[in-house]
Amino acid sequence: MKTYSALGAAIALAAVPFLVGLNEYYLFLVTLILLYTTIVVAWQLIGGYGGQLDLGAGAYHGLGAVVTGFLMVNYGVSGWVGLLVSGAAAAGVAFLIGYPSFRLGLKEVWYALSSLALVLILQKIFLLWTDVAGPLERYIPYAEFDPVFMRAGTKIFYYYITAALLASTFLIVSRIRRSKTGLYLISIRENEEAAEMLGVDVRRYKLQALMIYSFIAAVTGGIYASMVGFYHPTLFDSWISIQTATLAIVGGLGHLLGPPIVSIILLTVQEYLRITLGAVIIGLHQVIFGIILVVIIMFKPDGLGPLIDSLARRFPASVRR
Amino acid sequence: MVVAVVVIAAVVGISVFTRVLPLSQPTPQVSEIRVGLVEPLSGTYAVFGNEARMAAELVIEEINSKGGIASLGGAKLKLFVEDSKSTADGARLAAEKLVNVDKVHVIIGAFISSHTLTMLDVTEPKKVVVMADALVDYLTARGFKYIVRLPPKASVHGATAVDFAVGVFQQNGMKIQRPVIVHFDGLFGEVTADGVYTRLRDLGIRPVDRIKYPTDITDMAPIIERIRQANPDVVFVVPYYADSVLFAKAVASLGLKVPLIVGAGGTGLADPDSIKASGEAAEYMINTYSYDPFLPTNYNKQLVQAFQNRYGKLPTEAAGIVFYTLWTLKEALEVSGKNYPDDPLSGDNLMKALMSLDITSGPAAETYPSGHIKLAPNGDNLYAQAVALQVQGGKPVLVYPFDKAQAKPVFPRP
Amino acid sequence: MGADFGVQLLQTILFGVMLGGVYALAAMGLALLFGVANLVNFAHGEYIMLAMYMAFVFSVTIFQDPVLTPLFNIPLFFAIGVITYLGIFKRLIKAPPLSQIAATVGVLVLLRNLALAIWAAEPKAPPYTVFATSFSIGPIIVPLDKLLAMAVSFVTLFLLNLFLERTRLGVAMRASADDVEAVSLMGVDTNRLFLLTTGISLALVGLSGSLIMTYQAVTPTSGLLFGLLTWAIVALAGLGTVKGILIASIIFGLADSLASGLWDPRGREIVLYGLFILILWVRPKGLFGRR
Amino acid sequence: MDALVLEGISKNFGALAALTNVNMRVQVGEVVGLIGPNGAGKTTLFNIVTGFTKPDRGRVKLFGEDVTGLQPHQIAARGVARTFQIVKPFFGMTVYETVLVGAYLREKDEDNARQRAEVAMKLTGVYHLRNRYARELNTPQLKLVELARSLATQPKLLMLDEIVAGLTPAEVDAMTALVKRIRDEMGVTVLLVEHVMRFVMNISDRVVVLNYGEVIAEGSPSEVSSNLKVIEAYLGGKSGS
Repeated sequence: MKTYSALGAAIALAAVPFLVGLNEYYLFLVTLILLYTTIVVAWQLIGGYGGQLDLGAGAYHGLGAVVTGFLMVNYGVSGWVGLLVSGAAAAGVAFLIGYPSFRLGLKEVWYALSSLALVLILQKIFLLWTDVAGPLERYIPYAEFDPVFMRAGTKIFYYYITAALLASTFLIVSRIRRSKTGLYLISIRENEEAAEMLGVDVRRYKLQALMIYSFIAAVTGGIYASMVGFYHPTLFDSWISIQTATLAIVGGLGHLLGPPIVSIILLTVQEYLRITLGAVIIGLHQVIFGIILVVIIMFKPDGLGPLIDSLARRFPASVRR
Repeated sequence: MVVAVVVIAAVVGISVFTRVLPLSQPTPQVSEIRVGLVEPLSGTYAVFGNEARMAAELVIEEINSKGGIASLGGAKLKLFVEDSKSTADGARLAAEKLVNVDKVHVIIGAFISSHTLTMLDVTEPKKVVVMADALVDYLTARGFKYIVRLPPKASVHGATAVDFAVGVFQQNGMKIQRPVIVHFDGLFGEVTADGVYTRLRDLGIRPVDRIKYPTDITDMAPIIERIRQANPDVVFVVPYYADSVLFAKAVASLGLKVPLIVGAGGTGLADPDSIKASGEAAEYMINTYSYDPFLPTNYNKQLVQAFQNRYGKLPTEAAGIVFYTLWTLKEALEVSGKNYPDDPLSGDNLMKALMSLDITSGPAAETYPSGHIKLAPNGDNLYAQAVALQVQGGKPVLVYPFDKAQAKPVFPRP
Repeated sequence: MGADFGVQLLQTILFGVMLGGVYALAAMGLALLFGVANLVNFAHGEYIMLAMYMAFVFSVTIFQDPVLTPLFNIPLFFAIGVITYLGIFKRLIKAPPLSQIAATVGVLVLLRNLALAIWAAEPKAPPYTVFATSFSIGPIIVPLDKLLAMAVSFVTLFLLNLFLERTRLGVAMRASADDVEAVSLMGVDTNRLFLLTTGISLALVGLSGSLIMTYQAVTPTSGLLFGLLTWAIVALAGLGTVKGILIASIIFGLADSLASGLWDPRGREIVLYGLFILILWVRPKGLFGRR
Repeated sequence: MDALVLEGISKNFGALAALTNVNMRVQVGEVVGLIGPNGAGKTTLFNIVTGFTKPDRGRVKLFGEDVTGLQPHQIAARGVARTFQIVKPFFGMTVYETVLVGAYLREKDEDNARQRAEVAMKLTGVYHLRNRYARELNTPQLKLVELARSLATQPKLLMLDEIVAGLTPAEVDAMTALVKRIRDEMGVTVLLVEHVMRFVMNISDRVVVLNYGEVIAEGSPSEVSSNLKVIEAYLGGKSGS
């Protein structure tokens, strides 16, 4: 059963480019949607399971873009290497900020705020650090199709990289969810003191979750930089932080299927609204998007995860009958 | 595991598929020319983008109402506007849409130089001609094939600001001793300020300070304080819009006394929007522009009048560039229709047509400061010229070039 | 050179104190809501941004001067506070912190996008006015608009302090900050108390928005920046007293001004938010009491 | 051998002295009851032993090892498990998952951990609830689940903080039997804080009385209940509240 739904999801992912007629623009949009969805799925580790409302996604995403871009531009290093290096760099930053935070028991709103502050601090650091980034956009050399360097003129290249990243992120997260680590993280979310009394090293597991998530967020940033062909400190974008957290919450904290499904649907709706309404009244699509979010959060505080889970459970059953 | 296999299979399959299939496009029957316009309609630079959009709509209406492109059987121009959201990736996304969905033949944009560069990544491979309304020098110096730029480039603006200041000082029997350069830290700010610096250096003058500030600055007081510490006799400033308003207001409210303040780059200080937003603080502010709304030609007077009637404001930088860019496009289309009737709208033919132009009369020439448009091989206008406007009595007036000036510049600032 | 630097330093310190004076008002609104109703309003900065935009709107349509906009902004934002409380906050009061953050992040998204739709993300600043002038004391320049803003802020905080210490309602508010249950046992209608607290909190925001606009421009991202800044001040001050908020605000105002003036205007966020994170690490309870 | 030794423990909260120079010993295999009026410092003492609170002065020794200042999970790793006065359930987890968290402390392998969890659930009688979410359970059930997850960690010292508060007399009797089984069959040392005298006196080998942060009496249940000071403290505590 499970194999079939995985196969179905894989075929659907593989088929999308043909559904949009291989149109570069639509491919660009769906790639973006999958890229942001990947961050949402990874965020589950720290937010959904670990219960830390992290708003640092923009920092790690930006770090991925800047480090990968820097290596590609300045040293001609392949983007693939760049993704790994930037992921490691992001995990390192996550450690530096997470270790003292968790050790000193930063929680709830204070943790959320400190992670958001990280986005802005890093943005300004790289704005001042002109050897690496600075205020001027840096352009990654153009290549018609260079898979080794990880740069291509066609978006389909980036689409499949992103789809593979999303699929593997989903698998990693679902595997962690079923493992001891996942169980420990959820127990931390549910009650930190009780978890600790059962021998759960709360700091260590929070830190692990944060580092894995930041690694993946950085990879999305690296792919993004290569796809748009430049990097700049504005890619440390606090909006990505907020978008990630809201989509994950609306999708249902700690639910496996809810967040990616909700994220894909809502981001698609947002892009659709942007294309159709964006030119009529600028920004209207974002208001509608905002209203959708608030309404869901107000009336379904647990998000749509439970709903989606029960649908997912019902669906195969009805087929069997 | 399964997912990975399928995805990898798909990657291989599709990359082969796209490689093998020739993406042939049938030659279109020319009934319309699709013109894309990428501008910052929202966000930090929205003031410019919206002015450019107004100008584009006005001029395209006029071209169409006068019979469209004669050599293409009266084909009409159709405008496709996209918002860059004032970000580099937004401009890129906009270009993707125009090129891949709307299939435009030419793009005008993206006002902000760095945004224009990200657009070229999309347009160059698809051979879509970009007519840039962005000023940074190296847009046309990086070997891109399908770009032209009519307005004077950033370094020309910088040099013009210096020439003007030197002239004003000379008229009053003085010499510049202690100039200060102030600019935002983006691409355009850097390059324009470099233009100022280079021209000053050529004249043997050393600036006493060069102050950078972030594009999203919200409080100018610290900058003004640093200027005051430098005790300058002239301040060269390169702002965009919002920061120019903050700058003007901070100069007034903190009582900064400098004999001359000259903006370079036409994106603030002395245009109608800045004047409206800064109020009295805008008085005596000077800036260089790529367009002279007071150019005393018949067509220009008529166009400025039409613009003012419809939108209630004077067209300056953003609108002016679009004026002559669109009229130049029209001339090029006429040539292309005549010379390459088989495929008049292909990027290559359109570029050839643009390169063959030498315009000294007609609407394009009548709206261009020097009255002369002829492109160099890199796509820049050989006869590029910038002008300077000063706010006097709440209205911009032309003060440079001195021979065409409507009024003498007010100097020193009271 | 030394004398010049001395002047510059004095000038920068003066700017910093003035900034801090204005920040205090914005932070007080947050501290009040967080302290009394124990409500985490993650969208606090977005309300400040909205207040700044409204101050802009009022100053270009009705008044010519942002200095007069509090006349409209204070009642308007009190009303917005009441509406927000009844519509959203009321059901959040007893919710766990994570739900409060989630819901108010939703509000943040909505308000920010609303501002985007209405003002197209353009930076807006009110016109230059009579108050935007300055006088000098020796080599030091004193900007009148900022001085006025600081004075209004101080007077307001003084009155608020009186209200909290001398009136029955104010005492109930302070008591609620310590122990909600005790207050409801005292026979105070906590629902009404929280409604009023939200109203006052946002009225303070309305006023602070007007004052900030006397010297600043507003963009939709201003919300985020002021949001973090006010939270940082509350983190430093703890939820103790009006005095604590005032001192913490001035410390942040000084940090802001010194960073921009003596280092690099682009570095101010690094200093401010770096300081914030350090405070969270080093002083988890704030300088002046509990958090 | 001593399971737990407290040497001169003191803890102040601001001006309030929660514990003053507390000395105490729990021998392996003992059941020790800790009693005293509200505010006597019993829960603070528990928090100090389990590492949630750092003492101002004094040492905590577990099975001969000085563990003062260690973190709770390190204390847990050294064989201490604890239930809480106000239950701290994992609302979003099933009973099975909850107990499994505890089991993972000593069983790295998933299958072994599952077995261990099932044993703990069967012993405490919550096995039939294993697929229910904690938020669906009532307080007595939650207390049993808390006990189950503690036992799943295979503790050497079990600390129970008012485990029978709010239970019916029948449930108290059942709990008494359960704790005795835990001690006898699993050889677990038990330290419990309790107000329900019937429970304490029935089950404890030894009773320690705390009042205002000081140990005021110590001895067998019968010795202590006849000790006048205890009665005073209780009477004083009761009339005061």
